[in-house]
Amino acid sequence: MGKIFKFYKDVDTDQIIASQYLLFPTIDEMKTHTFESLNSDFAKDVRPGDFVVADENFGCGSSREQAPGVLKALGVKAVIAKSFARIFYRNSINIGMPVIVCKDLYEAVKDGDEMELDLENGVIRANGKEYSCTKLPAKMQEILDQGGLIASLNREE
Amino acid sequence: MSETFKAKIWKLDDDIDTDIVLPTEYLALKTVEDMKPYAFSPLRPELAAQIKPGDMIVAGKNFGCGSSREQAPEVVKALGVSCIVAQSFARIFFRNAINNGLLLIENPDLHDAVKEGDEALVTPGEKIVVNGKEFPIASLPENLMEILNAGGLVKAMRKRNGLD
Amino acid sequence: MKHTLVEKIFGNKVGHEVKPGDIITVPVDWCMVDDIMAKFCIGKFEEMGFTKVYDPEKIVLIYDHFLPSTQADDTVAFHAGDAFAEKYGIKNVHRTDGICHQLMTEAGYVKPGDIAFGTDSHTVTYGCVGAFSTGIGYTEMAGILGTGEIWIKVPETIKVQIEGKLNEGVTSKDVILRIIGDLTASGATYQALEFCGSTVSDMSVASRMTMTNMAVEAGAKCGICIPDEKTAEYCNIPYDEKIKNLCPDEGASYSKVLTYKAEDFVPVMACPSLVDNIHPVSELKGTKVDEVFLGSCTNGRLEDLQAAAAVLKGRKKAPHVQFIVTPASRKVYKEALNDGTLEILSKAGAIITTPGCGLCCGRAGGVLTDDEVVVATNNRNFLGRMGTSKVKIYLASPVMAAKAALFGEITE
Amino acid sequence: MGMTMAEKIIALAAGIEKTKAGDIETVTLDRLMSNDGTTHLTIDMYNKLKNPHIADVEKLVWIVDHNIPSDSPKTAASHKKMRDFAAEHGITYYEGEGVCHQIMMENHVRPGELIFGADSHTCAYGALGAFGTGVGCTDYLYAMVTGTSWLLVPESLKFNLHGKLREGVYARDLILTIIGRIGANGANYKAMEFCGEGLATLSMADRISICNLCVEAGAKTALMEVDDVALDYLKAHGREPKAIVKSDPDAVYSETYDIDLNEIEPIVAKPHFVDNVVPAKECEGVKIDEAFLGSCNNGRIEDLRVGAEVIKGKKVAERVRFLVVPASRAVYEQAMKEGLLDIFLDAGAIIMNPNCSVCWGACQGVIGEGETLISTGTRNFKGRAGHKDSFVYLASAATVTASAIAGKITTADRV
Repeated sequence: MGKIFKFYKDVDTDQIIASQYLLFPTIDEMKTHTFESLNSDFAKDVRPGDFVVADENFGCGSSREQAPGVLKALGVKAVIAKSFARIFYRNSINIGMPVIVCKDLYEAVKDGDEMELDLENGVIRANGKEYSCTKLPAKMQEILDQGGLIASLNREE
Repeated sequence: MSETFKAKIWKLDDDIDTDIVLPTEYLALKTVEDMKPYAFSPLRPELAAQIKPGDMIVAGKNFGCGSSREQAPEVVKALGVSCIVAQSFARIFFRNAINNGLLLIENPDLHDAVKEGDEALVTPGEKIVVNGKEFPIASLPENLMEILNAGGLVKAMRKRNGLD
Repeated sequence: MKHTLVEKIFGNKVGHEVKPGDIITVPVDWCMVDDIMAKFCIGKFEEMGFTKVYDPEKIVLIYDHFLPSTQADDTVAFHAGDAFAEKYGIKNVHRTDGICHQLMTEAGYVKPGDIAFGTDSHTVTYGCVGAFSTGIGYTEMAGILGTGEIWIKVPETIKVQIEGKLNEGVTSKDVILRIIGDLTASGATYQALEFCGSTVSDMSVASRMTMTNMAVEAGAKCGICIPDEKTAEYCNIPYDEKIKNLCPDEGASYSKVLTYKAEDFVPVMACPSLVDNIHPVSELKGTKVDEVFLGSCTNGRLEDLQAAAAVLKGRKKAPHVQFIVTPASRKVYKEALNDGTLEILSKAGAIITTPGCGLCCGRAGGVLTDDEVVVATNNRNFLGRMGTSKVKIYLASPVMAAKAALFGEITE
Repeated sequence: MGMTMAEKIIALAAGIEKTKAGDIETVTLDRLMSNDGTTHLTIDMYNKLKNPHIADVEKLVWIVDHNIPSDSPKTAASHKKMRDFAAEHGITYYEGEGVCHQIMMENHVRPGELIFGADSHTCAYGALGAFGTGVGCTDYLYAMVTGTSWLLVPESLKFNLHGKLREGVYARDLILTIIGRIGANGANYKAMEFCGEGLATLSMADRISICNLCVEAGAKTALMEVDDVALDYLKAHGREPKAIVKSDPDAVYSETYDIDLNEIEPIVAKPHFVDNVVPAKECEGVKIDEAFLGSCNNGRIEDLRVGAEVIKGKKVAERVRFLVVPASRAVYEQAMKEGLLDIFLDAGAIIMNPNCSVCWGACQGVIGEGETLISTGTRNFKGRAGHKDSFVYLASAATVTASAIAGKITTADRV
């Protein structure tokens, strides 16, 4: 079980991690500024295994991989949204962080609720109910299964 | 200003410039309290946390050279430093310190005679005693004592404007 | 009694003879407040309980350290300054025109014989037109804004006499660096530096500015040149008896006299991390350089840009060296644009930034990191001034800076 | 069944005859652009690989354009890492020469190429009939090491342009109108293809501006048919096409839009979304603190000419900071030659070195709490230009310049 941090629609990459932190040397130095403009306590409050839940078009905007990067570094287990912007989606899979499309969860939960993710069966359990998720395309599932794109690179060699 | 006080010595060398006392990037921080942790950071990043209220700084010549940033003496005062004894001070720093009520003492010999961590007994306008040795010190010109006694220039001006 | 130039300026203002050591109260002709200190100065002014400024016409607000703004809080200073100007009727506000010390004479404020104070240590620059000027903290500035006066200890004067013609490739920057090296960083503390002799007379006002600007690096209260016809022309005033009288008396007494022959000066640099750590360029050649900075209130004027352009014309900077050019003011930018200097520098690969303090104040304009080496034309090479404390800063003339950009290493 | 431009370029890069939307193809990249926004992280990952190598160093272009000149030691460290790596491996490297996409258009992009850029606005390259798309640094690293990547072949949206933009209306007004119509994720995963006789009336600068902004509708890429205007540009910059591809008459589109250019009017995108567009006149009178003319979207010579024309002989409002930032060194020097910089200087504008500037919200022109910026940049997200409680309006070069003069949002016909 993990806690839900709920955000709205069209959350852009500038809100996830603002420009002024992107050139910091490492993701670990950036992560304390995650969601700074929307919820300045997020980085402090989030625990490994927690979830981010959002409406449509999560991660729109720039190609900054730092956006999924800081979420993963803070231990966010997965982002669940009605839909994702494509670069964010691709970047998340590439670094091995599950991004789950689920049409019904957003309206059914509130900030602070607890949920459980069953990736294998594509099911989310929250507040005593089950919600089914859209399956990942096979290619992406494969990347995720091997722990991200770079892991695959190291194995291939 | 003539009461004797005891102070632990932090020792610095010659030419401690204002970029060392407080680097430019921290000048825009909202309050002097916010700036405190960065005092002396280019030279000794750990020093600001080590200085305790009542401690004193003993330095070589030309302390406070460089820019006119008044945050420099302010941040030293905010750390609780009771006084700075140096072989000489840069002039803008000197004025700024007095204007903020921070006691500065010039003495040519103290720096070479003490080590960091020594304890000193300071009697302003008279002498400093360290390790049983006495170092005479001069008192400040009258107009500066007036400002110091008023508690800094702001208070002196408030008085002039009939506010206090 | 015979007087030095500074003693004369003070004497004229207070209406009686003064001598070194006297503590006098002087009326202030010009107050310069820059953006980085504006907020603090205004706060103190109000805390002091003043309800009006002594003379809005004599106060000049200049935004230069925070331009361009690099952090979200930077523009707070502009709004604080604007509100203050509006409340007290201050019309002289330069929001995007360049570096304060360039503007105070260039825009026609400070004239020969004036007394000026500023909230920045390089306020000493205005001695280039034969004025007394010096830097103070914001609390004292707040006091002046309210009262129009300040107490000052009349300084002793060190006379620096230079005679003859400088060698090709040697500039006033090399001269002042050498003088600071000889005096040391505290050698002129509390004193005035009076620059005179035929070499100084031959210099443009811009070259003199480089010298007076750096007087503070020897600890001086002020640096001053004797105003002449060039000064009058620069200040757009008649060269009359009043100006002619602004010269030291024959037989005035000095705490020290330094005498130089112009031909003895060679290109030098101030090496890390003290302004008085002066070495001839010949000893430093071959030092690899990561960045070159041409600009600042010390050396960001047209003649400085032209000197660099003369070195770089038709050539390209070394690859992987950053060459940053920051003109000192809008006027300088425009002049360099119109006479082709900027084109030469751009074609050589320079990054030409907006006029302002730029890299010299370490908040923008090419800040560096550990183990990087920069050759810079500004006035300070203190530890951490342009980045981390492991950045190595060499201060040099525009000519030497341009050569370093061209070859990627310090070159004679 | 025919193929769209996007499908054809992917097939070409995959070395196959045919492909269709929804297929996943393995492609060989023609070019790989990366800038200082993420390259330091790419290098860190590269150095941790078991067997690090670069498939084809000739294809790599690295550009420092975001925080230049550097504003902090951390930025400088990231730049140094990039500079040293580029020098060591012989990677084509630009530092302080301008915004990456402008540099790519001037020097590298060729019609028919498939290009990955570690920057979302890489879709700009469609103006030259190239498939450019933004990726993160992991994708970039994979492509750098293997020379290949995988791509989901996108569906295409077709935009038929008819007629001609009226005087005082610009390409930027057009693309903002389109984004407003289809929404911020209206083209998510899709390619936006522009064609029709109206396209011929648009200059290269217009076309780059349009393609560049398509990512703000979520698009994977933007594409325009290569015509004489594009070929002339290519020739003037000394390059030949890789391939000129055209969509087949029977290609399949998920949606077709007909756009009458004559009907477009000056547009402003209000805070905090690019699709939050209204006619500029509805924002008339909003007080501004800063105005920005520049970026990969609107920092070309044509845009500076528009701004200069509006401001010639006039002054920037007293308390407004008007930043003019040419998109590249070539643009800067051209503006110098044409006397445009002189006009801006006289008006009181701040001319900056070519770089991303406040469009990217760090390093230069950052705005403070409660401040308002009107910008020709790409985004108006909350906090994009500085403080989280600040406001960004997007508009054309003409509207931005007019607003700088008035000190409040207004259009060029009113100053």
